[in-house]
Amino acid sequence: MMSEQVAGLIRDMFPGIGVTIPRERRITVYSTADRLHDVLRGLHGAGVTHVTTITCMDKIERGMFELLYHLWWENNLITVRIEIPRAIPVIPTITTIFPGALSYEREIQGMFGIQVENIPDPRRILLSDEFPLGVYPLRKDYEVK
Amino acid sequence: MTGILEAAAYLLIFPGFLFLLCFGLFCEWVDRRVYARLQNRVGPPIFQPFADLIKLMGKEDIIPTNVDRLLFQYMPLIAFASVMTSVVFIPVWGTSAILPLPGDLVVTLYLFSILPLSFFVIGWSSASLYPLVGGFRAATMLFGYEVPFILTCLAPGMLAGSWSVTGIMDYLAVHPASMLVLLPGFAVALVALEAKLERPPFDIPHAETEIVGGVFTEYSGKKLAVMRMTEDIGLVVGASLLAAIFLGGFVLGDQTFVWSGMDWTPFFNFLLYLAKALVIVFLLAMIRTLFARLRIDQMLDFSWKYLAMGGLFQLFIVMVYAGFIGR
Amino acid sequence: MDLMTWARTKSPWICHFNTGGCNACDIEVIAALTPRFDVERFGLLLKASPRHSDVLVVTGPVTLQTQERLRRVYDQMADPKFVLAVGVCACSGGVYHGCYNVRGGIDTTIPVDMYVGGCPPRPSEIIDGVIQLIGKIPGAGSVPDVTEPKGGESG
Amino acid sequence: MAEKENNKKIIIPFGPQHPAFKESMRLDLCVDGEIVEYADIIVSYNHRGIEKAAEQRTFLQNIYLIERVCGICSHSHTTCYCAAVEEIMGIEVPERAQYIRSFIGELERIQSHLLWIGVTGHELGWDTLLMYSWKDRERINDMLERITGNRIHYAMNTFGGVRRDLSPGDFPRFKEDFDFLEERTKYYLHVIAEEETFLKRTRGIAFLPTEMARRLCAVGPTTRASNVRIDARADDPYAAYPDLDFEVVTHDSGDVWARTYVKALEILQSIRMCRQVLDEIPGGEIRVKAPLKVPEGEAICRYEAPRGELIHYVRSSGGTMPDRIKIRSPTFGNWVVATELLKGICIADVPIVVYAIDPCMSCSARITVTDSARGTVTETTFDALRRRGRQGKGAV
Repeated sequence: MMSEQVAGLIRDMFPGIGVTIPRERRITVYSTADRLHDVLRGLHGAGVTHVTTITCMDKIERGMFELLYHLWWENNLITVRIEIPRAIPVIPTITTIFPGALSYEREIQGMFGIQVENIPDPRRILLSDEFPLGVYPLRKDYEVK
Repeated sequence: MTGILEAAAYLLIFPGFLFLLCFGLFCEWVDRRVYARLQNRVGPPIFQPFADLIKLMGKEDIIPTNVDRLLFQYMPLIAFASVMTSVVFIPVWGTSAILPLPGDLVVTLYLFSILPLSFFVIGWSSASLYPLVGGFRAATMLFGYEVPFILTCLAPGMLAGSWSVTGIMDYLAVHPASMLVLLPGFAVALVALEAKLERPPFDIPHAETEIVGGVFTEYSGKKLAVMRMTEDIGLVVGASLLAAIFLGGFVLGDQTFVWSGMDWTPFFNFLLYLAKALVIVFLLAMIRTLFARLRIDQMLDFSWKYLAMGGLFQLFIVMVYAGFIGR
Repeated sequence: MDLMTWARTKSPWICHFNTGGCNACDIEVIAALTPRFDVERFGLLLKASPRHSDVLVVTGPVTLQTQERLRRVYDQMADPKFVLAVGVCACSGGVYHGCYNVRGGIDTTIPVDMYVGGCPPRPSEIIDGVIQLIGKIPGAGSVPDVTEPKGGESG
Repeated sequence: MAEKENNKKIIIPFGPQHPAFKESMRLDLCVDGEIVEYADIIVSYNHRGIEKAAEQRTFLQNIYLIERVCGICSHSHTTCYCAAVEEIMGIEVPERAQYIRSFIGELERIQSHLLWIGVTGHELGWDTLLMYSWKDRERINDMLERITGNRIHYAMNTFGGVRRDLSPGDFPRFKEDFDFLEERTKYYLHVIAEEETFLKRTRGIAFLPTEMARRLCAVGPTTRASNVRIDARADDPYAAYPDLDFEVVTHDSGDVWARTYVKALEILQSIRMCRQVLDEIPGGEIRVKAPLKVPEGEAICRYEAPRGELIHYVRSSGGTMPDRIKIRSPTFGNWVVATELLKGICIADVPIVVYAIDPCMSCSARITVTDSARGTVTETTFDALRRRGRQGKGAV
């Protein structure tokens, strides 16, 4: 399906949501943290199954974490963008909708210190046991010794 | 006095310790070389097994802490001894062994089955995880190949009407045609021997990719050298046993080669024996190259469905042949 | 050169451990076993357990997590044992030098006998590394002469 | 799932130093007799913190670093990364460079699949297959070495195109190599389909139904073997793939055997594409000048690596150093699938099942996946061994 059709579909699924098409086969959906769950549930209902990954960025100058949920559907890469304040970094888990996203959430939890509510397995992912707890290497304020 | 010296010479030098040691190393080289050549590789030089043995002798001998000390250390020697003694009953030159007893086929089969049991005991006694799993597998595999191996090895005995290897060879020497009757049994015995020596595709207790070192993970130094030696000699003894009872017909009667006053037949019989043993080692190396490793349940399945049936079929043919056509 | 030293130079068994590298060197170590290079000509065997082997071939920089395991694998090996660091990462941390989870080269954890540089080193360079390592065995004297495979580099 | 008494089971650790996995990864299997209850894959041994390191290097230096994320699919990583940065810069890569990128990408896929078929044989205790397929793989290594100068890590890509050109003088020789490889791959297809012991060990093992493959977001040949048609080269074409025609290979039986079969067929497709590149490659120069400073912006690029869908997200804030680089490697997506597949199989099949998704630890280097229905597990291998498993033979 062409990007315009998919964008149109998303617009009428969620009235008043920001949808742009930066390039062919790429769609960006601007949402907020609390609407995230029903946006993803709506998309899941429409047939999206494949979560490609979750990217997280530390916007230290604006004091925000920016999260991008990349989904693949009908030859289009849909990116759902949300921003959460750096002070209270809490997001809902999406493993209830996409079980495959468990590993990405755990990576964010380990790397950025974002608390994912009721994540099935809270263990730290890829940092080794010797790595100090409470230190989040991918944050901008962590400088490598 | 000379009797004792002669017996000592038989036991220690010729068909005994020294000869088996060298022939074992040579067979291991043949096995590894054929395996490599079949894989377009050059393969190891001829002195390789000897170098491996000497190097292992020189390495540090680690005994892990919570190991059953007695069994862990002396089991290799027991296995080594049991495999060595069974050569006494196997004729190496001509049709008579060093110590022909009326029932030495059964004794040889018994002595030869101590080797797989020792794998289990070693795995059990070296109290770490991988050898333990390897030991369980060695034990469960025992039920797979033991029955077919014994069935097919007893068939020549029934045919020849005597339970001694020497007797079987005498009979086969007289009726070489009856070796054709034993062909299916020979094939089944070959596969069962491959399983008994735990070589691929039946090397489940040593499965490198699943349980690291398998039964010998904790071994190093001298114990490992002795176990490798045991496996080599096991290969030699197995091959000579099958050569004796299945291919016994290829042997020259006495006095066929008298040359300048000396009776050369034992020497040529010995060469024939070497040729037969090497053919069997070659066949075992072929089996090793061509098949992937079976899982433990598939192995049991295979051995009961095909090997055991093959053994029974062989016995049936021998009975029919011996009964109707008559000895 | 007495019998024991001769045996040690003729049958160096290797055990491979990747401490976090990019598996290019691991592929070249295994490629050395395959028909074109075939290290079994020199008596090299890839053994599964460190107890059975003499040469520990290590690839990749030492990451935080593997440091302890590397030391444990090294302790399990029976004497006389040698360590061959294959690849720039094993020698000095390579391109990952300075990453927060990388400790550096292998020599930060265990004593190394022979370094093979290259990213990744070709199988023939790894074989040359092992041959040089054999030369370092006490009493081995000069590097054993390795006859060129007949007919040059057969395809 | 009811809380299991840990001491009833043995926990067998595979690795981190284990002959089955060429790379360091630990697999804790909770085993009931010979049957695996659940598996816990710990891959943090391989984590080097590449994303943090990438933020301290300039864009150009990062090409050198990102190529070393993984040895077997190094070209995939650099192509994906360069495509993303070129999209931010808005420069147009010349047609000939696109063709060369696809050509090297397909060569890399062929050598990766041949490597995988060989090591699969090794996992099954059948070293002859390893020796045969790696011997043929040397032909590909020679070809790559002739074009790029190195057997692995080819350093072909840079911003705006490729660094070395294909010389037409070699084309006849390449065609000869491709004919040889096609014939050999057909031989492997025959072996895979006929050899009895191989079939016994791979048929029906670790069956992945289509629905589960979709639900767990599996990628690459693993999911294509379960009839899920996801292939970045077809759905989201990049480099020269819009002009190359090929079919996406899928199979429906979804077991370890099907993954082997799909990979072998994919080699044939890759050979077909390489031949098309050799016939239709346009002339022209191979590189366009690219500015050192990357304008502000972000881009995400999808690439079909040998193991599956590879994602590079690059964000630049207008300097010479990137603001954020996110690498999502194919194996990363398949770990959840591997854990699901490991349940209920016996120990002997564990290496082949884990290896069937063609794990590339250095790529994934990132995740620990565990059975989501279970709480934390403390690794008590030795104590668990004391109170040994079901046979109840008493403590050792």
